[in-house]
Parts: sequence; structure tokens; C-alpha cells
Amino acid sequence: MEYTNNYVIVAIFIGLGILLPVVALTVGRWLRPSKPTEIKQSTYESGNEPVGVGQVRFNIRYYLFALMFVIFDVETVFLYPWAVAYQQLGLFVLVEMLIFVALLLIGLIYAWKKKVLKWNSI
Amino acid sequence: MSPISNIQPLQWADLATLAPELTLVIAAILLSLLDLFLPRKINRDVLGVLSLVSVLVSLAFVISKMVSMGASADPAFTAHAIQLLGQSYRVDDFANVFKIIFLSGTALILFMSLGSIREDEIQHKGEYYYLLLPAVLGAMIMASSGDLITLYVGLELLSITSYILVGMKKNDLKSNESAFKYIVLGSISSAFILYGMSFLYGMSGTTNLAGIAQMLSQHLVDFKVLIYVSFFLMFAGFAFKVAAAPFHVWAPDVYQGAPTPVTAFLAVVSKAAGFAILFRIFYNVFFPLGSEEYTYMRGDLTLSVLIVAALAMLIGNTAALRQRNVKRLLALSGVANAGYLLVPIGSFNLSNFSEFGFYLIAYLFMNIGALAVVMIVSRSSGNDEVSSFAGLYYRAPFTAVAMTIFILSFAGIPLTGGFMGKLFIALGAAQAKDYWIIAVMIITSVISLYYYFGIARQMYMRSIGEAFPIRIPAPLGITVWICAIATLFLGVMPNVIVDFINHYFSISFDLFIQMGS
Amino acid sequence: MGTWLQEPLTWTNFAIFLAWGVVFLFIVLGFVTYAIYFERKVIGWMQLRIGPNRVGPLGLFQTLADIFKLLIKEDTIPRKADRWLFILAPVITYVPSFAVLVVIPYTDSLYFTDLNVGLLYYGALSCISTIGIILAGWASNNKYSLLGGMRSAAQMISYEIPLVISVVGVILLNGSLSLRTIVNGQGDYFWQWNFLPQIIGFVVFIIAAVSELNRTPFDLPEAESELVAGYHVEYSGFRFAFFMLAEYVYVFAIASLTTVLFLGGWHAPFPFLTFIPGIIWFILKFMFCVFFLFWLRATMPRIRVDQLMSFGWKVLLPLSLINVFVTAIYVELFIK
Amino acid sequence: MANIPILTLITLSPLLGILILLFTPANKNRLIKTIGIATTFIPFILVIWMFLAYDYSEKGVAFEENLRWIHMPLNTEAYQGQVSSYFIQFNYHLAMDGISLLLVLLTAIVGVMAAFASVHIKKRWKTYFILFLLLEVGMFGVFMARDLFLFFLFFEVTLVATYFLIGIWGYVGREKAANKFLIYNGLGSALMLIAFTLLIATAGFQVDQSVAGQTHLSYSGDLATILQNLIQPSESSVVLSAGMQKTIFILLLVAFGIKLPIFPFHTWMLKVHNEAPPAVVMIHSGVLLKMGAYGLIRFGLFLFPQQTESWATVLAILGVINIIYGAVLALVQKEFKLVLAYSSISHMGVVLLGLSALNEIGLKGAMFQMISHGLISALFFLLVGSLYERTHTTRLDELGGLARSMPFMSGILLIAGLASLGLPGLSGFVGEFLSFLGLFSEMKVIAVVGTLGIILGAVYVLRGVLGITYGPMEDRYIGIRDARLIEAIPMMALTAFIVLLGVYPTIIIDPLQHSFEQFLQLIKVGG
Amino acid sequence: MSGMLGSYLMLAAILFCLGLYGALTKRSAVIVLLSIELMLNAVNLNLIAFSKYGVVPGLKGQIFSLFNMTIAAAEAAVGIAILIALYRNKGTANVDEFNEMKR
Repeated sequence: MEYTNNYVIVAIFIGLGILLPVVALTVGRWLRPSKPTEIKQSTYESGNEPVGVGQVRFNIRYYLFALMFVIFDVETVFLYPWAVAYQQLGLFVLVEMLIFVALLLIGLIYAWKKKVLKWNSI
Repeated sequence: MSPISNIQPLQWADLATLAPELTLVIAAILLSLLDLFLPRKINRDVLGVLSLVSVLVSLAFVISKMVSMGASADPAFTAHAIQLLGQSYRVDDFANVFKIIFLSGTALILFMSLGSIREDEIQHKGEYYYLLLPAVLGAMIMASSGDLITLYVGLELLSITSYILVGMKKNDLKSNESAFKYIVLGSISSAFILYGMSFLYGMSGTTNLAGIAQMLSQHLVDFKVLIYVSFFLMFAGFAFKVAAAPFHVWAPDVYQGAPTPVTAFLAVVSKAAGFAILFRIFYNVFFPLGSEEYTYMRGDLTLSVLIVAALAMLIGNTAALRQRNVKRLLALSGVANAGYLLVPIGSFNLSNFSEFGFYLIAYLFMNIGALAVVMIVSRSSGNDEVSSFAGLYYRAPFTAVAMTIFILSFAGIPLTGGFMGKLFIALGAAQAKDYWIIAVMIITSVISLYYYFGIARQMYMRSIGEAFPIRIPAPLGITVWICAIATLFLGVMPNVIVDFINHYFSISFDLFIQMGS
Repeated sequence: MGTWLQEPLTWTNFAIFLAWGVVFLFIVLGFVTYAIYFERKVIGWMQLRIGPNRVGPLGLFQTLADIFKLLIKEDTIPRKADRWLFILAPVITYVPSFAVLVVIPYTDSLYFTDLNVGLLYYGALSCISTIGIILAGWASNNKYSLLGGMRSAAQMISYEIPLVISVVGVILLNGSLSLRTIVNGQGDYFWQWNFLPQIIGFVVFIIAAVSELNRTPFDLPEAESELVAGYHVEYSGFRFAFFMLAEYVYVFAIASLTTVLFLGGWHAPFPFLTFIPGIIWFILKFMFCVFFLFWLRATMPRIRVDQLMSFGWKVLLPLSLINVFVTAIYVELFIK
Repeated sequence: MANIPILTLITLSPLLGILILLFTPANKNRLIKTIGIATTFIPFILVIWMFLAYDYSEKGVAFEENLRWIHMPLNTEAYQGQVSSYFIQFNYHLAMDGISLLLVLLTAIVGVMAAFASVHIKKRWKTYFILFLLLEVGMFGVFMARDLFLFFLFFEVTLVATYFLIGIWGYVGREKAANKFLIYNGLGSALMLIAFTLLIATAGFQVDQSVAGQTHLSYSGDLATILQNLIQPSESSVVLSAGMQKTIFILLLVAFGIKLPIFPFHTWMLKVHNEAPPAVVMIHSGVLLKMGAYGLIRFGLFLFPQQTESWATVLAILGVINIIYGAVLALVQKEFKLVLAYSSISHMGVVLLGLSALNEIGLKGAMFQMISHGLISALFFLLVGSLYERTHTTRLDELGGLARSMPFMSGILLIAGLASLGLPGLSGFVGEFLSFLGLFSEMKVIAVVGTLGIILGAVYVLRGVLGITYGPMEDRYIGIRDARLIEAIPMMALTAFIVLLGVYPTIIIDPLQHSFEQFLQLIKVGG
Repeated sequence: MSGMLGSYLMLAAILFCLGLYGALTKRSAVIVLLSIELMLNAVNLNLIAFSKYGVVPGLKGQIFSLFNMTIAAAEAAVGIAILIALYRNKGTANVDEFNEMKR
């Protein structure tokens, strides 16, 4: 069984995926006009003069959600192998995973109570 | 899929063995929920009391387990360890001794925090109380693990919780900053440990300590270089965790920035836990090496442990000379003490674990006691400078006397636990014929006299203008005196502890993890 | 197609793989072209409009014209932009969208690869697009873009979790991450398809998937009324086209994935209908999914950002976890 | 009589005072002083009684107490089945021989006198007397302990107590002095501890097979065991290599040399003499310095006779350097306390000389010199304390003609001076004479050079003493009064002892008779 | 396949060193945290290489790396949380300016 073949195809797909933008943009470069002006290249701000810096400080909420994501996403690292092997394992494994997920749920409740999940502005 | 069928799941019966750990887990969960749903106006000291209770319950479980195991053990020590989960978790007397140390240290810290932590210092007192539980749980897992994975999980449970605890003073810049330094350097050290572990795994194909030991000793010749590499990587990481020089740079900053009880936790429980795995891994994996023509290898490894020990003593003690902040000073003294504690690990002799355990216990009491005094003093003066001790003798004579006891113990003056511990360690090293390390130990203690007695000088020989008495919260006062009495007791009657350890502990059955079973 | 996978890797085989890849690429591009057309038509129809009808018969060449327009349009890169990231961002967004398609099985024999971690592969790669979007927002050095990018990131990561967990139920039932095995696990009666036993998971999956696509009602990152166009406000010409392309390729991917995971893939709804080839069934189901997505867009208003976040965390996530356990207990009781 | 633990009683009797003091209100100043002074009499009386009851022919065997204290088991797994127990053992072992007896006696006497002198202490009497009595416990213990661990313990007790006594009650420079004291002595005790550790781990090893089928291994700090193993090793004991012996000997030499003090390590002691309260200096100069010499005899000479022999010349040279250096510097000091400090260095040089003779006369001389110097310097500092009380200075250029306003104290000062310069008939003479006599038979040149120092001694003592008592008196000293009764009593008592020893030296030479016998035998055998 | 193993190990070593270098020298706190993740991932690579091409191939290495990922995530989460608190109080994420405590 040449299992590697699967990954060769994966590689081909990724390669094609990269190739398309490269080709398209290169072709586009030949076809499209290029007449840059100062105004064209300025930052768009609904037609007004840009104010302040573009890279504004964003809401702290974003970080909190990022943290939550990191924690819960990694949980799936355990859920997936568990789910795959589940049918071959005993009842105890169910209990163990139940405990594991219950702990995470407690984490969710914690975040909930601490108003982490409440979005209050942009 | 054969590997799956090899996994030995947890049995219901194992839960009884895990009672101490489970107590803490359940308590931590329930307390965190309680904290969430309890109305704001209820004082969170309730949670502190409950945490303390759960730690004590867990301690009771550990002791009863230890006693029952000791009773059932036949003379050949065969039934001395209970192994769970395919030998990845292991309840033996080595672990139990450490667990007792961790739990009693945590209990003292919790007790002294009760009523003495101010709301403006730590805003979420409830969190502080129940976060100590997973931290100590991590330490317990570390002491009990027989497998690299379990070990690492325990280590990180402890570390990550400690990072949070250090940053507990959310609005205090120092606390934030020290937490950040701690997490950066702590994670780097974890990475080192992990990197070393990965080589161990690579050489043996297993993460079980016994399996690794077996493979390494069988294929020593093939892996010579890798063994050194993994040893030094792991040792660097562990030296970080126990704050041994030259990997100690984080300690002063972190100790200074952390809330004082957390400092005590880091100085005692966290450090002890680091030593627990250091001991376990080195004795299981690295030091049994050196059959026949490769004895030099073990020599190299132990020598490097001793060198780090010597460096820690030298650097810790000399750097402490310049400190004006008590917590930084204690951090550096902690570095030196890490050096003392490394000596029994690096020198082979017949009593190293009891020496080590004894000194660790002595260190626990003197350190917690000293930090409790620091708490008392900084409550009244608002800072942690050495100069805030000025005239303490006039303002709180008994506390000053207790502090003197701790200082004497730190400095290694007889009739205190600290002296006894150092003496035992020195004698052990002498048995192993590592004479030079004795010299380093004792000479550096002389250097330490200067800064330890600097505190005494402030307390007795300096005075501040008005000598109004200091108000001491009862739990703090009691903690100080428990520690002082324990320190003296250890100095006068060291037999009690040493006999206890020696009665239960057996090197070959408690420290080394056997294959099979 | 599956048989080639068994053969040793030679240059000839490689060339065949490559050829099929290119063919597939064009199929996908064709799909995108006409999906856009179809979408406009459907929405027009639902809103009692006509939709595109000028370019070509029935407006069939409208999209082609659009593409050509984009191709010859001048391409500006703002002076303040982080040039390299700006160029890279659309590529990063697009490449995973195409690469995930490799694991989708269309019939029992028509598939490109049969990775044993297929589902995981899909989840892992689709996450990368988020990075492209954030990069685009950041590199434009524009307030709208940045906010759009951040919103998109927040939304995507919030819905990623329910999405990923909702399929755990399917994995539990089949004991495999290979999509082909998962389809084979579903029977020829439609009630044997996963969407009924896994109804909670299915609903969560659909909602989360729509959100992942950044489509209405979850199209906040590109909310025209607030953020002008979100993260791609500074993009023009073909660079912009790649963001659109990525979005529609993901429509393709999600529709196929839904079909595969929950709608029985190439299986017929009843055994007596098996005489119709699997590929037809697949395409039917697939078309239905695509249509459903367009339908949603025409029907639903955009929801508020706070509603969006709390819905993801407070409803979908607990639901998907519950689903996992209900399924596990079901498997424990009835299957093992 | 043997049932009474007399040694423990002597050692720990000051603790009784401490206990009483703990429950005395801190503001009852007279009561505290009374308790403090009274407590020092208990050991004093006990020691006198013991001194009289001491049976020279029995070598003080009657006075020995040995209790098991710290018993630290070691792991026996390595020897499974062969060894039934394996442990480290430290005993509470006190004993008495001639050397100890004399020094304990000295301690008791100086202790009482210093307690009297403590009336000058101005503040915090309670803490002061607690520490003072603790110091006394330590000193008794040091001289009686026959276990290395116990010895070290008592040694450190004196260290800590003295540190606080200097640091809290000293003069302006007290903190620096206390620190210097601490660091030097800490270093000394550290070296000592290293030496002891090595000794315990090697010579302290013992195999006990007395019960059939049971082997008991032990490491012990017991001096008798170590002596046995070093001098007459059995086949089971660890034989120390020559290098090891040398290392340990040098470590001990430096450790006790700091305490003694031997020339390059002496600077700390000047500070202490200058800054500590006089009552503490009495103890310090009178007794604590002797601990160095005692340690050198007990652990250096007795345990390592061969090493001592080969190092005798070095010791002698060091002694001479001490004598000359001390004497020369004493000559040029302007501060009387420093004159005394340097004279102490000089006199301790004599002790070293006596020891390095390695014959009976020399050793006895050294011991005698220790006792005598203890008494004399105690007397000196008693006087200094009283003097400072009145004049608030002890600088020679600011003092003079005090004989007129305080004849009694001046007289005593003169006697002390004469004793110090070695006038026959006073105690100082006997010690110096015997020491030099002993050395003359061994190393003539060195002895001659040493004698020169003694001549210098006469000059600086007289310069100092006469400068204070005679000459022009400054006006501000006119009104000052002579000694009060509470000051006069200890002065007279000390003077009496000095005279007694001068005219009747055998009273303390006799007890020494047997103490050196074994050592001298070994020297002869080895030589 | 041992050549394979060697190159993986080398790659892991390079990544580890890069991470270490970044963690110790970079000025931006976020990059410091990222560098640490890089170190941890280098270890994961090592483990997986060993589990595939090692002397004794087996699944344990992969299991180990799963645990590592989780732990690394938790660590990163806490690290970012602490950094946010610090940033709120201090107003900068520049490591060089974290010098509140006396040397």
C-alpha cells in the first residue's frame, strides 16, 4: 500500500493552489494598467484624509477570546483520538473524558461568570 | 491496533490509592464554583478555610496510606510501592514523604494567609486560595510519577498555576512583571526539560522511567553522547526550577514581585517538587549507569551536579550580600539552599535521602517562618526592605526572637534544624568522600552569616524613632511560632524525623521504579 | 481513481495525478464562476428581481466578465501598507481553501486521497485561512481593515470550536477520521445518514459552518454598512478576487463536507434508488447544500456582534459538548 | 556522689537564671541584676566544690556523663543481611580532666566577676543577662564537651551570644565590631566544622561486633573513639592518610588560631576589645580566647601528636611573632584598651610557645599562662569598665594622675600591670617562666627571641599603667570617686586569685599532672 | 531511515536554538512568547521523529507530543493573560522596559 501517494496528491493540490495566484497575478500584471498616484496610494478612510495611525489598539476582548480559543481548541486534540478509539475502549474511558470535558465546561462557566464572553464594543 | 490494548485504564480500586490527589481535585473544582456563585459580600476567607481543610484531609490520606503501606510491607520491602496506570503513577514512600512536605507547607501557607491578606493586595482572594490546590496537586503528581508524561504534566500543572499565583496582584506592576519573567524563564526551562526528555524517549522508545533505565543500561555504548546531552538539558531545566545557580536569575525578581505567601509557596513547595523529580529521574535513569568500563560516566554526571551545587552556594550567598530587600535576599538564600540540597543528590551515600528530606523539612519551616515574619513586618512598614526590620525587637519582641531562630537556622548555627540538616549533608558527602563540596558548603555558610545577621542587626541594634508595637494577625503569629518551634525541635531532636524517614524509606524499593508488577 | 493510489509512485503516475489535479482545479473554478452567477440569480429571484441578464444568454457570462474586469483592473497597494504581507495575505487565504478539497470523496471510487486523518486535515488547513484574513487586515494599515480582520478572527475562532466538536459525534459513530470510511458507515436508508442520529451535531455544524464562511447572517467582518468592506477594503483587482475565490471555494468545501459527513455522501436515500449512480446523489445533495447557503443569505438579516459571540460560546459550544456525550453514551449502550 | 550529674549542673545552671529572668518584668532593673549576679554564683560554688573533690589519681573519671542524644540511622540496604544497624551517633558526653577543670574554674571565676562588672550596663538588662548567662553555658560546655558535635554546639552558642552582647551593648563602633567578630569567628568555626566532619567521617567510624552475629556500624563524634582510632587504630577502623591528617591539623590550627588569635588573624579581636562593653571583654579576653588554645590542645595536640611534632617549630615561630608583634604595637597605642588588646596577643604568643615546646614543663606553662592571663585581663577590663564609667575615655593621652583621686583602683591597676609584665610572686610570672623554660630545652634561639618580647612587655605595661595613675591630672577628673563596694569586691577577689597563683602555683599545676601524660608518652614513642 | 531521523533531529535542534535565541534576545514580549512556543514545537518534532524513525518506534512519542501541545497552549494562554495585565499597567510590551525591580 503506497500510502505516500495520498500525500503526493496533497502536495500537488497545495502546489496548484499556490500556482494559481502566481499565474493569475503574473498574467494580470501584463494585462492591467499601472498608473500609481499619491492619492491612489493613500489609505482609504471613506474619502477623508486618514487620521492617526492605521494600526489602532484593538479591544482587549479579542485577546480574551483568543485565549479561550486556544484552550478549547486544544481540547479537541484529546477529543479526536478519544473519539476514534472510543469503540475499542472501556466504560472508564467515557468517565475519564466526561471528567475532562466537565473540567473544561467549568472553565467555560468561569469565563461566563467573569463576563469574559460578554462583548461590549466593536 | 495493539498499542491501544496495552493501555491499562484506571480501575475503580485505584481511586482509593489516589484519594489524596482526588481530594484536592474535587476541592479545587468545588471551591472555584463556590467562589463564582457565592455572593460578593461574603468574605472569601471562607474559601481559605475550606482549602485548608481539604489540604489537611489530603495530608491525612497520605499519612494513613503511608502508615498502612509501612505496616503491610514485609521485611523484603516487596510490597512497598503501588503502581497505577501502567506504571506511570506510583505511590511509594519517596512520594509520600514529599507529599507530606508539600501538603504541610501548603497548609502552613494557607493558614498564614487567612485574615492577613489584604483586599488591596490580592483582589481575588478566593482565587488565590483555591489556586494553591492545583499547584500542590501538580507537585504531588511530580513526586509520584513514574513516567515522563505524567511527570511533565505534573510539573506544568505546578508551574502554570504558580505563574498565575505570582501575578495575583493584578494591579501591581511588580507582580505583573515578575509573573511575566517567571513565565518566560519558566517556560524556557520547561522546554529544556522537555527537550532532554525527548532524547530519553528517543533512546529507549518508552517514556516509562524503568523502561528507559533498562534500555539505557543495555545500550549504553550506542548512546553515550545522547545520554550526556539529555542529562545536561534536563539538568539545566531542573536547575531552573529549583533556582540553582547559574539558572537562578529569575528567583530574586519573582520572589520580590510575588505576594509574600506565594513567595513562600515558590520557595518551599515548588522548589521541593523540583527536587522530587530531580531525585527520581537522576536516580532512576542516569545514576544506575556506569556498569563496568563506563563508571566514569556516572562520575561525570554526579560531578556536574556537585559543581552546580557549589556554584549555587557560591553565587547565591555572595549575591545575597548586596541585597537590601528581604524577599530578594531570601530568594538568593534559596539559591544557596538549593545548592545545599543538591549535594546529597550528587553524592552517593547511604543516607542521602534522609539527609535531603531532613534538610528540606527544616528549610520548609525556616523559610515559611521567615516569610511570615516578613509579612508581619511589611504589613506595618509597607515595604520589604531589610531596613524595615529596624528595631523590631522593641516593637514585637517575640516575633524578633522567632526571626532570630530562623536566621540562626538559615545561617547554620547549632540547635536549629538548618544546622542539623547541613551537618547531615556534610557527613553524607564525607561518607562519599566528596570532601571539597563540604568545604564549599561550610565556607559559603560563613559568607551567609553576614547577610543573615544583617537582619538580626536591624532588629536588635538599630532603632526607629517611635517604638509603637506592631499588630500581628493571629494566624501569622501562630504560623511564626509553629515554624520557630519546629525549627528548634528539628535542631534538638533530629532523630524523630530521620527515624521516620528511615523507617519507611528504602532506596531500592521506593526510589527506583521496577519493571513489571 | 482509488486504484491509482495503490500503485507505486512513478513519473507517469505523478503526471496522471497532476493532470487530474489540474482538471479538478478547473472544475472548481468553473463551479465558483457559476456559483456566483447562481447566487445572484437565486437572490434576485427571492427578492423578486431578475438578477444578471445582460452578458450572454440569461446573463450566463456575467461572472466571466466580472473576472476579466478584475484581471485588467489596476492594482494598488497603499503606500503605508506592509507590502509583502499585503501581497501574501490573499494567497495564504486561498491556498488552504483549495488544499482542503483533496480529502473529499465524491463516490466510493472517485476521490483524490483517502487520508486516515482526513477530517483533522480539513480542520487544520481551514484554520490557516483565518491567518490570511488577519494578515490582510493588519497589512493594509487601515482602520477598517484591521477591525474587519480582527472581527473575522474572533468570529472564526469562536465558531471553529463548535464546528470541530460537533463532528466528534460522527467520529464516535464511525471510529475513523477518514471521510471515506465515514460515508461508508452511513447506510442506504436516509435515516441511517448521520444528520438524523446526529441531529444536534448537524445543526451546530451547519450554523458554525456558515459562520466560518463569513456569510450572512454572520458576515460581520465585511459588513459594508459599518466597515465598508472589512479586511479587504484596500484590495483591488485580482488580489481582491482571490478573497472572493477563497470564499466560494469554501462554499464548495463546506457543501461537500456536509454532504459527506451528514447527508450520506453518495448513498441513495432508499436502497431501491441505488441504480442511480452515486455521483448523481452526491451532486444533488451538494447542490442542495449550496442552494441552502444562498437561501440563507437572501433570508436572514445580519446579526449583531455581541449576539454572534455569545451565541457561539454560550449556546453552540455547550450544545456540541452535550452532543458528544449523548453520542458517547449511545455508543456505549447500543453499539459496543 | 557519682549519681549527681555535677557537670550538667555546672553547665546548665545558668539556664535556671535565664528561666527566672524570662518571667521577670523587664523594668525591674535591680532585681534583674541581682538575679543575674546570683545565678553566676551557682556554677561558681559547684566548680569550687568539684575542684576540691577532684581526685587527681583517678584523672577525674568520677566526673563523666555520657548520654545518647542524636542517633541518626543510615540505610542498611547496601549491606543486606550483614549489618544489623548503621548510624551516626552524637552523644551528650561531658567529662572533666585537669585541663578542663582549670578552665572551667577560670570561667566560673571570671563569670562571677564579669557579672559584677555588668552593673555598668545601661539598657535592657533583662536581655543582657539572658545572653550573658547563655554565654556562660556555652563556655562551660566548650571546656567539658567530649563529643565533637557537642563541642561545636557550645562553641557556636558562645559565638552567637557574644555577637549580640557586643552588637547591642557596645560602644559607638559596636556594629562593625560585632560583624567583624562574627565573620572571623564564623570562618574559624566553619573550618573547625570541616575538620570535625572529616574526622567524624573517617576516624569516627566504628565497627561493633561484640554481640555474636550482629554487626553495628557507626559514625560517632565521640572524642574517645576518635582518639582511639587515630592513635591505636584497630584493623576495622579507617586509617587516615598522612595528607588527610595534615589537612585536618592545619584546618584546626587555623580555626583555633583565629580564636586564639594567632598573628595574621588577630584584627577582629582588637575591634572587640575596643568596642565591646568591658564586662563582655572580661569574658572575652579572659575566657573566650582560651577556647582557642584549649581547642588546639584538645583536638590539635592530643589527636595529632605526630603532626604537632612536625609543626612544632612553626608554632613556636608563630608564637614569637605574636609576642613581638603584640608587644611592639602595644607600645605605640594611644588607647589603653588597645594596649591591653595587643598585650593579649603577646601573651597568647607565650601560650603558643609553651605548647610548641611539647614537653611537660612547656605545656604546663602554657596552661598556667592561660589561666593567669584570663584572670589578669579580666581584672584589667574590670578596671577599664569602672574607669570609663568615671572618665568617659580610656585614651592614654587624656588620662593621668588618677592615683590621687582614686587610690584604690590605681593600686589594683598597678598590681594587674605588674602581674601582666611577669613580676615574680604574681601569677603572670609562673606561666611565662614555665613556658620559656620548656622551650629552652627544645628550641633555644626562638626562646631567646621570645624573651625579648617579654622585656618589651614590661615597657608597654608600665607606660600604660603609670600613664594613667601618675603624671599630671586634668581638672575635669578632680571630683571623680574611687571604686564602689560592688566594684571593689570583684577587683579584690581577682587580685587575690592572682596573688594566690603567684605564690602557690602548684594549686593548679597539680591537676594538670595527669592530663598530659598520655600525650607526652605518644610524643616520646613517636619521636 | 536513520538519515531521515538525523535530519529531523537537526531541524528540531535548529528550531530549538532559534526559539531560545528569540526568547532571550527579542524585545517584543509577544515575540518572546512565540519563541517559547517554537522551542516547545521543536521538541514535539523531535518526539515525533523518534516515534517514527527512532530505535524503538512507537506511539508514545506522539502521545507525549499531544500532551505537550495542550500544555503549551495553557502556558501560552497564561502568558498572554499576564502580558495583557502587564500591558494595561505599564503601557508597553517591550521587554527591555520591564525593570521595575531593583537589581
